[in-house]
Amino acid sequence: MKKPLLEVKNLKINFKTYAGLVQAVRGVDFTLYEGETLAIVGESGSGKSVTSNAIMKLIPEPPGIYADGQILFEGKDLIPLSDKEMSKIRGNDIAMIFQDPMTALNPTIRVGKQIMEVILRHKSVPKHEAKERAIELLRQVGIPMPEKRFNQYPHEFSGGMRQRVVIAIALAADPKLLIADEPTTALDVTIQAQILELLKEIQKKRNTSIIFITHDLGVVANMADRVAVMYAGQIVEYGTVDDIFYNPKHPYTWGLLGSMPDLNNKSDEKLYAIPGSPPNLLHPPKGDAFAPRNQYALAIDFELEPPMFKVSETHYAKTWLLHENAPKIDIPEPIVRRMERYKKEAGLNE
Amino acid sequence: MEKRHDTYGELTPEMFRVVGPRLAESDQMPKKTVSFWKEVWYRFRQNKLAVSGVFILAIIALLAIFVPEFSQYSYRDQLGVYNEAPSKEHWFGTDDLGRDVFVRVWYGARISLFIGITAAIIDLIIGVLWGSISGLFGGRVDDIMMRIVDILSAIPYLLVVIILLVVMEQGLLPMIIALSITGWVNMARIVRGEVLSIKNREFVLAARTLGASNWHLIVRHIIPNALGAILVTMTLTIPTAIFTEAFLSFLGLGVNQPIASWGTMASEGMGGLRVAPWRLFFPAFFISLTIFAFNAVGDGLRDALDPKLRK
Amino acid sequence: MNKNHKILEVKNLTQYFGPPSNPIKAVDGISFHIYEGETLGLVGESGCGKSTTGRSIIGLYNITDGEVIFKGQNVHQIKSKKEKKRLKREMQMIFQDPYASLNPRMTAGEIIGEGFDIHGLYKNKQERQEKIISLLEAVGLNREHMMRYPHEFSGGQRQRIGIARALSLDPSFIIADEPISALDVSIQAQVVNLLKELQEERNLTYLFIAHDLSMVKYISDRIAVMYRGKIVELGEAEEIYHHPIHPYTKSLLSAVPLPDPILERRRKRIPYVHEETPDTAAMHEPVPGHFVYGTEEQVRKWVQQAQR
Amino acid sequence: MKKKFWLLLAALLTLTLVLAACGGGNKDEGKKSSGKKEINLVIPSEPPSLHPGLATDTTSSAILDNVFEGLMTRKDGEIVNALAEDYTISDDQLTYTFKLRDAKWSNGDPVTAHDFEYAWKWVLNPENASEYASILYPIKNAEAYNKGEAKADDVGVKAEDDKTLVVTLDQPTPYFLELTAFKTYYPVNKNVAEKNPKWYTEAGEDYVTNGPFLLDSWNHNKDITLKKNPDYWDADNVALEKVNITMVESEQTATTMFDNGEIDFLGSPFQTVSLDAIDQYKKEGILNIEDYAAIYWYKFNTTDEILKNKNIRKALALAIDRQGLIDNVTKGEQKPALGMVPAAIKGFEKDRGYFKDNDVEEAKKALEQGMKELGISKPEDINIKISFNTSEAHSAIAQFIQENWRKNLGINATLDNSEWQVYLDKLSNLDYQVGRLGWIADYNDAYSFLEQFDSADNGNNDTGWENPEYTKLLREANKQTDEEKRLELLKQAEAIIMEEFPVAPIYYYTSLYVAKDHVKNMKPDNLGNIYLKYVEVE
Amino acid sequence: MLKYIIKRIIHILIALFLIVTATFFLMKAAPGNPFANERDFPPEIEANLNAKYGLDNPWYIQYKDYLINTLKFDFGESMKYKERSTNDIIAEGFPVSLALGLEAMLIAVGLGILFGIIAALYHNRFPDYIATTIAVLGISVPSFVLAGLMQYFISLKLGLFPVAGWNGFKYTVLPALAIALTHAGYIAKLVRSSMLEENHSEYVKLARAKGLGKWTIVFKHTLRNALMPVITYLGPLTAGVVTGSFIIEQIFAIPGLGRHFVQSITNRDYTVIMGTTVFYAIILMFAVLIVDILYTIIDPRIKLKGGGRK
Repeated sequence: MKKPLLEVKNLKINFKTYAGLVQAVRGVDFTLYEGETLAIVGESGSGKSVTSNAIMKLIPEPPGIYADGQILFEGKDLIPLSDKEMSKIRGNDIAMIFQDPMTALNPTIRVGKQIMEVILRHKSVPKHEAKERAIELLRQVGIPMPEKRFNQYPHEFSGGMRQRVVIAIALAADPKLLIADEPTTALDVTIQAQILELLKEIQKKRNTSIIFITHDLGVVANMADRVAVMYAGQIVEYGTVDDIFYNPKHPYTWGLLGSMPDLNNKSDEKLYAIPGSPPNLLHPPKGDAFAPRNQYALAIDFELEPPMFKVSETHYAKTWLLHENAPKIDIPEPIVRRMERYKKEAGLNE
Repeated sequence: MEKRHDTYGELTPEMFRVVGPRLAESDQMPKKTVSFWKEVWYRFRQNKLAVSGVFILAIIALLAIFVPEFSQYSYRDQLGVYNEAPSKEHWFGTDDLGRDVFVRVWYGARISLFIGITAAIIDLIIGVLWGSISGLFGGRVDDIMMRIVDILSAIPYLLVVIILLVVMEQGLLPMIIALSITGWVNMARIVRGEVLSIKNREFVLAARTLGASNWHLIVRHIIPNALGAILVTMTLTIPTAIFTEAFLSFLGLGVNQPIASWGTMASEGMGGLRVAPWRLFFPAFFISLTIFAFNAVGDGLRDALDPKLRK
Repeated sequence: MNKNHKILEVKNLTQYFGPPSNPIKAVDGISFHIYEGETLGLVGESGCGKSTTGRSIIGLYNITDGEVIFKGQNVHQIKSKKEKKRLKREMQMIFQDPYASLNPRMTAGEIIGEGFDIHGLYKNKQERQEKIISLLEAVGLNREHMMRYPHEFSGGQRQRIGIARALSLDPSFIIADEPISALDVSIQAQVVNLLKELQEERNLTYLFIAHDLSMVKYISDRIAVMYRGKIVELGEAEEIYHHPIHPYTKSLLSAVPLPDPILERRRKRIPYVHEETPDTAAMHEPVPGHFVYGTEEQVRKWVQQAQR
Repeated sequence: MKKKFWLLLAALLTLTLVLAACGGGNKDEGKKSSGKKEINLVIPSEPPSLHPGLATDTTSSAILDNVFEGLMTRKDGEIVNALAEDYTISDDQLTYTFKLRDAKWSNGDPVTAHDFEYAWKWVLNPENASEYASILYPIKNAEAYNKGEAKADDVGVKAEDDKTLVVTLDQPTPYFLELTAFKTYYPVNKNVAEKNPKWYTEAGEDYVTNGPFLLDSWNHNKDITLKKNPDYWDADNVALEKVNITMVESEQTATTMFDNGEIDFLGSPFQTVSLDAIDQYKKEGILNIEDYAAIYWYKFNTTDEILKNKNIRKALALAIDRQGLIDNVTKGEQKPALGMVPAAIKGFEKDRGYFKDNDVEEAKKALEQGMKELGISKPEDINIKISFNTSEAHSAIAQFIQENWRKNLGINATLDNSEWQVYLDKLSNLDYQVGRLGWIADYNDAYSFLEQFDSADNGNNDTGWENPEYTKLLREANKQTDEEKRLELLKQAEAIIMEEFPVAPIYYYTSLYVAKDHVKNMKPDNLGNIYLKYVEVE
Repeated sequence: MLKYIIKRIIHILIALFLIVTATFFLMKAAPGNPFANERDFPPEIEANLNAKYGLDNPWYIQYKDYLINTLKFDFGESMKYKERSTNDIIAEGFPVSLALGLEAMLIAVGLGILFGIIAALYHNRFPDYIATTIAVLGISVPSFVLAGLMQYFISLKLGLFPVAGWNGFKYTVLPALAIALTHAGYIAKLVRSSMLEENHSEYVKLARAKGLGKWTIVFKHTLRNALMPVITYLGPLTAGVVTGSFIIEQIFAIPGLGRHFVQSITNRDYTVIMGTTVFYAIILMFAVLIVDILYTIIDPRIKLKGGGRK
């Protein structure tokens, strides 16, 4: 068994707003092991970004409140750390890649300097060496002519190139954990594919652990070792990538899988869509938060919050459907059909 | 990670029947409609400085309305007690002509606030029209209109004002004209900036695709959305006007005596600083207080309106 | 779909921005047509000119060159105000960002009813209200939503309001400019389903602009692939997907991530190296109904590669 | 990184402290001068011109009177010989012959009669457009030359030789000697002025003077320093070594500077004691008050619908509580003006008894009468606009009088405050009803106050009023060589004005000043001039 | 860039032409003339004066002369101050106003930025309230009141600085402060709000994610970007301040240019009005131009194109 690098235990984060307390993260548990990629998927507002920012302690207080839980990084809880102590960990042990490379870089500072900044902050090296390292990093993330690019401003880079710069910044101090918060959402598909390849390559080389936040199941399938599906501030299903894609147990996961057309969907068949809207976390619903949108909602769903049911050693899901008393409900047909089609396609290619 | 079922108490099989989604519940919204302005008001209330600004302004306005009406003296009565210190009889003392400073301060408040508010309203009207037309039409129209604005702001303001006040007979009207003649430029610039950012927002494009006329766009889309910025600018225009009035009074171009404005009172009081400091103190204090209050309110509004600070 | 009746014809549409001496060629002379009742998907990466195409067709920009013929009328040459207004009622648009496309100071009812004010329809209050409610219900909302402000809705609900607004004047042709790209996956499906339903009910024609190839493939009858201001490939959706000819289309298809780990692990991305197309390039039809842009030589080469 | 911030903060703090330290301790720099026969003064503005022939204003005079000297000068208000060692007057009082004493220009040249001739003719030369040329008009053909109707040679001023200057007048002018002490009559060094026509624009080699002081430096808009002129003929009697004059426009600032010891004297022409400072200095017991041959009056526009009526004018003139005004508003122990000529003028020291101050009863009677004549039934129907130029003092006086008229007569008066130039325009175009003006004598003679009303066309009249008898009396007085008779004629003329009230005299000015204890013998004379020649410092 | 500057200069010239025209006619419309005085002088002398200064020409000749003179930057002699050329008056007054103005700007910018940063960093906490209150106080006290109070308390009562005059550094402190405080208040407010805005931007989040400290982020990242609106404010402000503040120069008896703006008007000193107005307009417009150029230095995203600021 690999060593756990990060353990998040019962994390609860609230935001104070004028309308009341928003419970953005409502008790999240997960463990990340060295060298693996954990994907967190969910809709916007499901709490996935808040969770990742919480690990970096980047949530502004106020209005944010760390209401409960622990974030153990190499066994040490990060929550009680002061901003000063935390700043030694940020960028050094844990680094982050942001969603929008267009705004994440300071527009008025040369990219080289923005990379050097991290090296100088966390590694005691002289300036010229930091510069060499920064250029080397630019080369590693696949930026041509890094010496020239070093002295350019962010606006002189294309979106994909900027995201490479952001990745270079994240890698600059050789972090153990990389949090990628929807790093490709703002990019075109072809660029996205390049960035994903780059990240995988880096991980292979450096054995970095990655938390990958996304709402795109296609990206998850590409990147993840394990997957956590979040809904309404909670993890509702958790397992290896094969568990989630080939044996999904939570009706929300079904919905997510089903609502994505693939290139083989016939246009005359309707997509399997999740009806309704996500809940308002100002007043989280009683019981299972997903129940009001769940085609297979049970009576108990509206009364009691389900526990995490264990499906296998690696696979857990938070739905009453896994209770022994629950009726047996199969994975919806369109999803099953597609899984089969994929399997066939994969087999054909073999 | 695995929890024991019995913590949930009795789970009957009945509870495990499929009942299906409750979509109405999922699409349900909070009971009351939250309009934009309600939210703004909420955030505004959080800002103590801004709220106290509102209070101060309200009190000043009330005193300005009522004191001159119900006081036993009028602003012009010369009572024969010259440069008398504040006393029970004369709360703010008397001035060099033996007039009650208390009454004059509140009478002056009327004049100063009137000047400030009127100038601000004129600025508002011209500025909003100019800015929205310039911004919305763009191109050559915008170029010409903005050049005019540039030139207006490059002509020394004082020159225009002095010449205007010199040519016209002194009084409230020329004062207000003098304040508005270049005052609207700022408003026009701000409104134009807002329009430029609003006019390419998708909801304006949507209205265009519905066939909306420019006038419709200005009235229904642009002004309502620029209202925040306009309001903020206005709360800052009023004190600027009051301030400028004081400045012009100092140059001797203020309103006609014996009518009092805070500006004329303060600039006259300057001379009496050593013999009768109350003549300077009270009008100057209320100028400052009012400007302070307007600024606090304006800043409060700005913060309350700022979408970036919203959550 | 009525293959005999072209509802919209675009000929050599050109849209340049910036100074004439050094223009930004957003749309560089494209031609296509849309049949009545069909959905034409327009895909391409950001900045390729697909949104500009949509906005130029509906008349938000004054076009630099070319013709847009809608129901036999040249859109940009209509002078009379009345005709223009009539045209506006026939052609509508759904916008990308459900947050930016609704005026935050207006209620849902006001937003949907705005077209009525502009065109002087439903002067009777009662009638007007009923029409708004029927539109709300058509997009899966209800009468209670009428008095609500945009920020109270979720993203999906907002996009429904945007759709209701587009429907308010009973158009026959709708340009959907990336209507789902700002929405969550589960909501995307809802909206796409809704659009399809509405198309059937009302016999609508769509120009569906998107960068998400899988969704376009799903909703469109035909697909046009845009690249740097030009349409490089155009054909039946299935044809484009299964037998792409232009290397750019191939590259695009290869980059679409699929929700399947096994496939993903095996996926090979085909990089696209930009190839200059000389002035002699034109639309070719190597397979009937399947158009490719390039020189004769290029097209021949690509067809050969595709067949291999 | 925090360090940087604190560094910045510290830097700012130090800056503030350094600033404070620099300022501290040196406060009484001004006082130091007391040991060195030096005096610090302020004037309200840059002198518009330091050419004696071009200067028109008191600020320029304040400098010119101390760096130049004419044929005669003043001491304690009396005319005394200066450059003229001696003079003779012909019996018909038309020819003055001046003998010049040995005196030197500051460049060593002797001061000659030619310099006088040159200077006076320069003033009269129309090309030089001297605004004060008219003060030379008593000289024969001066007016004609100035108006381009005669040649320079025709002008009645001639240097017989280096030491003799003969002046021929048009008509007997009893105050001619007074005039020769006036700045426009000062000599100018002919050689220098002809070589450098712009000699008077800067201090320096070419600014050649003959007075008790030299113009040592002149920083425009900032300050002027005068140094004692060692070559001055009467240098032995000049006590001051150096005079520092700063230009300070604000009265309040000047007051504060005086209080702070930065200046040694405050009072016209070296800035004025502001209205509000009067109380303070009175309290401190250091305020000095001197007579001043100047008057503050309200002019009536006699072409106006209402004010054409002399009874109304009379009512208005009588219904002013002058003493109350002086006690409460102007506060400078001015004297209520009950005539046209200030008491500081020779022969007019006593009240001529034309009317009583604040005579409400008479005023009411006159009003009654006037209203009848005009067909007005109620005093409230009379609306009168008091015009004045922007100034706190004028405004306060106007407001006081406005109240007087309202209370005493029931007349509504409104105030019309205009900018100075606009105001002058209104006055000369008779576009006003009641307007304030002050009149300061250039020379100590009643004629200076009475002359302007000799005809409605006189540029200084501004009232539209004229009276043939008045004009005749003035003409006669001018021809009269007997001093007593002449005064009698002038008083008769004054009586006519005080019958018809084209003006309402308000008060005779006083000169107010404060001086530091170590400054002796510094006070304005009855024309408001201060000759630093006589000032001593202990 | 060069093309852009040329284009802007052409704009400035057009604006100058319009300003000269407007000023000329406004000036002529005002009643009074430079020679009017309490004491009237004979019409012949006035005619001589008018002839001497060319005021006897018809208005279009005068207008033409002014235009030509403006082109030659020769505004002629003052009509009030004999034989003093307008150029001399400007040349003597401007350095004084400039020195005072720069000192004031230094104080204003220093204090303003300091208070702005404090307020933004402690947003909605005690230091923010204090800093904001001080800033608004600075804005809300009229400068003539402030100047008078400073003279009274600091100079007279405490004896720290001289009351008025212009004879070295210590004379500059009070007037510079009197000018600076208002602007410091405005700058503090501007810095505060733009800092707050920048603090919400993604790049600040990234900077924090890099592990940079609070103050490093302020000095290396946000401040620089937050200063953009300050620079916009500073452009016209600098023009206004370095050309002198009438009130401050009058109260502190400073031989600067500021008084001439007002005095020349009250004196109807036509040549000086024209000279100072043109001078002011040029300084102002070039200040704005310089601000626009400065932008490109601070913010590399902005490229100057021929179109002017949008």
